[in-house]
Amino acid sequence: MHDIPLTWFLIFASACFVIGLLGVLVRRNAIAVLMAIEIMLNAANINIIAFWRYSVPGPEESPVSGPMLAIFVITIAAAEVAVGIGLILLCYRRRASADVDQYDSLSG
Amino acid sequence: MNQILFGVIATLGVLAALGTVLARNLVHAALFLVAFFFLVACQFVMLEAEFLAAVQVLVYIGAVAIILMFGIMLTRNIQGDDTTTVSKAGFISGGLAAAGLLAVLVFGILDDEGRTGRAGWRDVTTRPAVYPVAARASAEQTKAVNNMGFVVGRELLTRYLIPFEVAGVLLTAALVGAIALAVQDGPSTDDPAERAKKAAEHTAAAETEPQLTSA
Amino acid sequence: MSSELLFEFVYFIPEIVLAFWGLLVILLDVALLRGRPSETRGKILGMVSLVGAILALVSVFVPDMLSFGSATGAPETSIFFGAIFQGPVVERFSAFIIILLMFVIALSTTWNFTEHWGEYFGLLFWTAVGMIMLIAAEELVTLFLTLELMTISLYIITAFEKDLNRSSEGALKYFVYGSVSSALFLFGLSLLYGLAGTTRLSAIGAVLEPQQSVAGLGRNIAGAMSVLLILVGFGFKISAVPFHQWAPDAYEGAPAPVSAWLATGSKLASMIALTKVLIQALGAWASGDGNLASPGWVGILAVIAALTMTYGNFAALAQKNLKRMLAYSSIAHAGYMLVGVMAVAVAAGSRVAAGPILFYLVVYSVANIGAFAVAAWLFRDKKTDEIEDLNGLFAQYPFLAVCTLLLMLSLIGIPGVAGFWGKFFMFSEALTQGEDKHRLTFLWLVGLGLMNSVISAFYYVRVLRAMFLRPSTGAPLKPPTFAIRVAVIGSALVVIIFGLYPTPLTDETDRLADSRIFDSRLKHTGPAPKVALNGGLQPVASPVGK
Amino acid sequence: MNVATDWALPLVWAQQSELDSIPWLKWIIVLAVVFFGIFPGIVAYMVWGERKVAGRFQDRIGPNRVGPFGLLQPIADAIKLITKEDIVPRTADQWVHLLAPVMILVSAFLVLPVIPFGLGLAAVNPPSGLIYLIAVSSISALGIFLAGWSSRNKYSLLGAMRAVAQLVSYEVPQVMSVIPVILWTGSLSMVAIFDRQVEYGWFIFSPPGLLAFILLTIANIAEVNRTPFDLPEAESEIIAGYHTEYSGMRFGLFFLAEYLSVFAVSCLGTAVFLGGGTLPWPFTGEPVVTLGSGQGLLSLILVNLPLIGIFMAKVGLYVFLMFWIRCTLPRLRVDQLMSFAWKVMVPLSIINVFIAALWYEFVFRPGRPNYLLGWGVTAPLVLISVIVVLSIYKAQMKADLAASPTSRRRIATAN
Repeated sequence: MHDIPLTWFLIFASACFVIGLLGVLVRRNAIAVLMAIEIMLNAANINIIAFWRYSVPGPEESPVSGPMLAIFVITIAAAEVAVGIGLILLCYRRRASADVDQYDSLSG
Repeated sequence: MNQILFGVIATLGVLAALGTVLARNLVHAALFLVAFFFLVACQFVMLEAEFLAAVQVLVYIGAVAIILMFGIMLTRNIQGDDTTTVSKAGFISGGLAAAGLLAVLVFGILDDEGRTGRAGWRDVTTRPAVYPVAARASAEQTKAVNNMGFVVGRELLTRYLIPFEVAGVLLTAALVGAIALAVQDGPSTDDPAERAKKAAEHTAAAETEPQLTSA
Repeated sequence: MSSELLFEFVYFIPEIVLAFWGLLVILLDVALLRGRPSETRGKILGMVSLVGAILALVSVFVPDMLSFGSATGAPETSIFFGAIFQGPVVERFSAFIIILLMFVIALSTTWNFTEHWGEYFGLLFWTAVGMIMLIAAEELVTLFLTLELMTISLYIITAFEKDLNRSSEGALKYFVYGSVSSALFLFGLSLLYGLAGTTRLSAIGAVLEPQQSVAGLGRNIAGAMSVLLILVGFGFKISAVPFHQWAPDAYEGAPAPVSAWLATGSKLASMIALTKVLIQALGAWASGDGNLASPGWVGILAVIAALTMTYGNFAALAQKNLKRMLAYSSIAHAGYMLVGVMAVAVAAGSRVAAGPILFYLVVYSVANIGAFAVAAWLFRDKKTDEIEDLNGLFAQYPFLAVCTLLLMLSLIGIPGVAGFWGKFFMFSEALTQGEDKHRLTFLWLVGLGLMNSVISAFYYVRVLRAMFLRPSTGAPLKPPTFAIRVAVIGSALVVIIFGLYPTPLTDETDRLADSRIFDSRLKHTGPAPKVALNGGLQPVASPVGK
Repeated sequence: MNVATDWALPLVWAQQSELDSIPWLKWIIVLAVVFFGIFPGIVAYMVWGERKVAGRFQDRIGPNRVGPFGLLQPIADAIKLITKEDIVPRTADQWVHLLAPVMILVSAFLVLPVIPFGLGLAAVNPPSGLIYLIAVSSISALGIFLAGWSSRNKYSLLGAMRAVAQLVSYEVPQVMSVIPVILWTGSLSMVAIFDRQVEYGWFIFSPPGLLAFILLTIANIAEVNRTPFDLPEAESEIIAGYHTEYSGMRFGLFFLAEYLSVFAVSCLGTAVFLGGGTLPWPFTGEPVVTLGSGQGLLSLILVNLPLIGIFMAKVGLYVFLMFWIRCTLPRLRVDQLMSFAWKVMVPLSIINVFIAALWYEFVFRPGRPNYLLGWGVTAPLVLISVIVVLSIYKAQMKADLAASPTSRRRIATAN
């Protein structure tokens, strides 16, 4: 019975993070970009929880410092999505498009 | 056994993430995203953070995915198809950049050799055991793993009091702001005639708006 | 609850007042003012908000009044289990941010750009909470949350001028870039958490320092990635090149008071947070063996600073829109300030090296508030805010035109106004700090900075030319509101007073900079402080064996 | 309680080093017998029961042709559904169309393992069971949305949008109304909640508990889309909403899922507020504790037989209550539905959390259970808050009705 090495989790998280970044780079639809950002946030959470579980908290540290950070990240992600969808709806109503590329009236 | 399980979950997770990024149909992408969220929750279970897994499912699948679906429905054609295509060149350059970053990250993770007072990441192959197995494990840590919900609740109101309050303000701000943004600015009066007049003004103003752009 | 914790709430009153005043304004809007025309609602709520800001400003000094500390401000402590830092620098900059907030609130009533006044003022208050706590945060969880509180609220209020396409468009760009950068920042933060095993900044500093087998980031790619990603996150917040793309669009799109808030409060808080994180937590990774070209974040920062000031100034040359020009100028100013951050990093043993940055931030914010007040005035009367709309301002309003002249001169850095001293102190700090081998790099950077200041004169002078030399065109400017008058004249006064006699302000900022949040442990002379390892991944004996 | 802890989720065991084959075997038996035999059976006879009850309410007899009292009717229905042709619209998104009912069904099934039907009879007892329960039940909203979207039918989509809006809105009071229970128990574990009620009596026997139970019941009814909250599948408006385009066994899955979730929310209400399988206070405690203290298999069975019986009786009553409401009340309008959730349920459940904290201080605070003071303080508070919230809501509805020109027109045409 072998335990999973820490690096496996880290590499999985890195792979997800990079895929999310790829999504941000190649997708043009604002909602798709939002989804890619969610992937990146989740990757960071996996990292955090892996580090937490594979370490012994120091005497002054909270025993749940990792999960705490992850919970706040989840909170932030939810808030960000709500605001993002609100903004996208607002733009869509004015432009009838949710593609970031279409928003080029401001430039220079 | 759990190494195999990890492998399966990780493979599926990467595939789901790729599906999210590459699927042309936005609803399909969102579905892949849901699968990804679920697999991340499975990873949390593999890391013995069942509470967090439940929170992940509750918030991400139960709320975030739904908001995204609503967003797709309200902004695009009903089919959810992404009509914009990505140029092959953009795809290749994006992919190359991502692959390079991944290579650096993986190299960095595998190369981490540890410093004074800390083992290198590559040398950490087992997680610290908790109470019944390891006498060394502290009671606090054991409780944090075995009953995370309880410990998290306690910490939220002591050590993490300030972040907790800030999170409250943040959620309030997001709620208020998202509603203010998404609501249709209607006329605020209750008289129907006034309402119609105002609505007409509103559209007229929108049509005659000057293009405020610069070179 | 222990009585100690209750005492700690005394330091926290301004934040509480601001947060609850935001709710109060919203409730007032939906309950009592329902059905009134939005113009009156805006005026009434603006007044109410000003009252709240004044209350918060007073409450900043409550700990002093209760004589918690000496006359020079409360002593430096960590409160709320180490989540929040409390000291003179936090106290004075909280007060400064609240003063800026008061100007923003006052400017917001200039014209009726939204129907959601309650929400607008509420969000302004909450951004201010985020900024104050961002300066005070002493721990990564709090830091990330407050950073997000600030930016998420700013995304929203950027889009509040719903009648204009440019507002929502600028906000969408701001949002997309912002959330991508915060995702990158978070990933860097997670790596840092893994490397240090703790989230408290001081503990991170203590953990990283003895870990140095090789100085700086040598042979530490994970650490390098973490620093890079964190720099991306902060670089976005302070709009440093190459993470600046959102700034011109958001500044141009947002209503002028919000642009002012973006350029002053947001940048000020993020800049202090950046300095704090880099110096206090990551000081050990500044540079290897004191050489700037060796692996460490000082080298990266040098490149970013050079790019930022050069690009910002050159791009500003081409602008016709006043707010957009100010956006590029604020990008350039971020570049100058990064040079100051580098100077703090290499400063040996001296803690006051951060003083010039604080001075610069104050002067820069004051000048920008005035400049954006002019933009708000233009947009109220002309519905555009191009530079050419300023034509003939001197003929119509000579006194205000002269005040604007002073603001522009301060942004250029002409001797006699405060902006000059800002640049002078920061660049001389950069040239005097550190060892001899740094001198050359800093000489290059300072030279570049001076050259850039000369370039920047060209576009600021375009504003002056429009005001003083051109005949008036377009719709006439009506007399400005009281708020605009106060903002322009007041900031011009500040700029000229501290331009002629900067000593009080420099003394104050030097005093504030003498804080442990701007103190890198690595730079201590004498024996290294003995620190307990309070975190870190401690090696785990594996029972199964490997 | 050992029985409960080692029947863990497969993922949880997988990493426990003392993994052996026996829990797996147990799990498979549970899965095969309970999850594919007993629960669908319960669902089938719930449908029969509902038809009988509705028949009586409407002065009819109900199903009576197949078998004695129509008892074989559900089996006949099931055979019909299974053998019916499975029609998928040509434009539908094939995979998603199939995935949607499965998702809803899985969500309904996943709720059940954490319910403590008896002593040590919760299939799993995770320390955060209640959060798990809420989390998995929220997946069904996604399934409904996908069903509506993949059908390519505007009625389906309308129904799905309505359903999701409704589910998301009523999830808030549903979660908020169980917070008092978490507060009183100090744990999220369903088994701990059961134990606490064995010790202190049912949670419903307290003013805040009663209010929370009522709120939870209303939210539950909305969560399972039953009358008066059945707008998503309103036959007369949007021809059955999100499952318009489903037929055959796929429709059967929806059907199964719907009644299964009715069963599940009834179990939730029973386990959380009605003391699970115990008799009302002051008859609780003693027999269960004394019998349960024996560790033998026999004592386990002896304890559990009455427990399960009483539990099922309570669930039956709860389900009957839902049928009764269905037969009595008309359907709400969309705006009424949403404003009821946000203007009545949510404020009341938030206020109730504070009242529950008072109750904790008076009764559950270790060392001084003072029921008299508890009732004396919290009962008036509950009453006042209900009256105030409801009267504000009513006044506002009246004002809205008077102000809105559209509703005036609607009333005029109705007259």
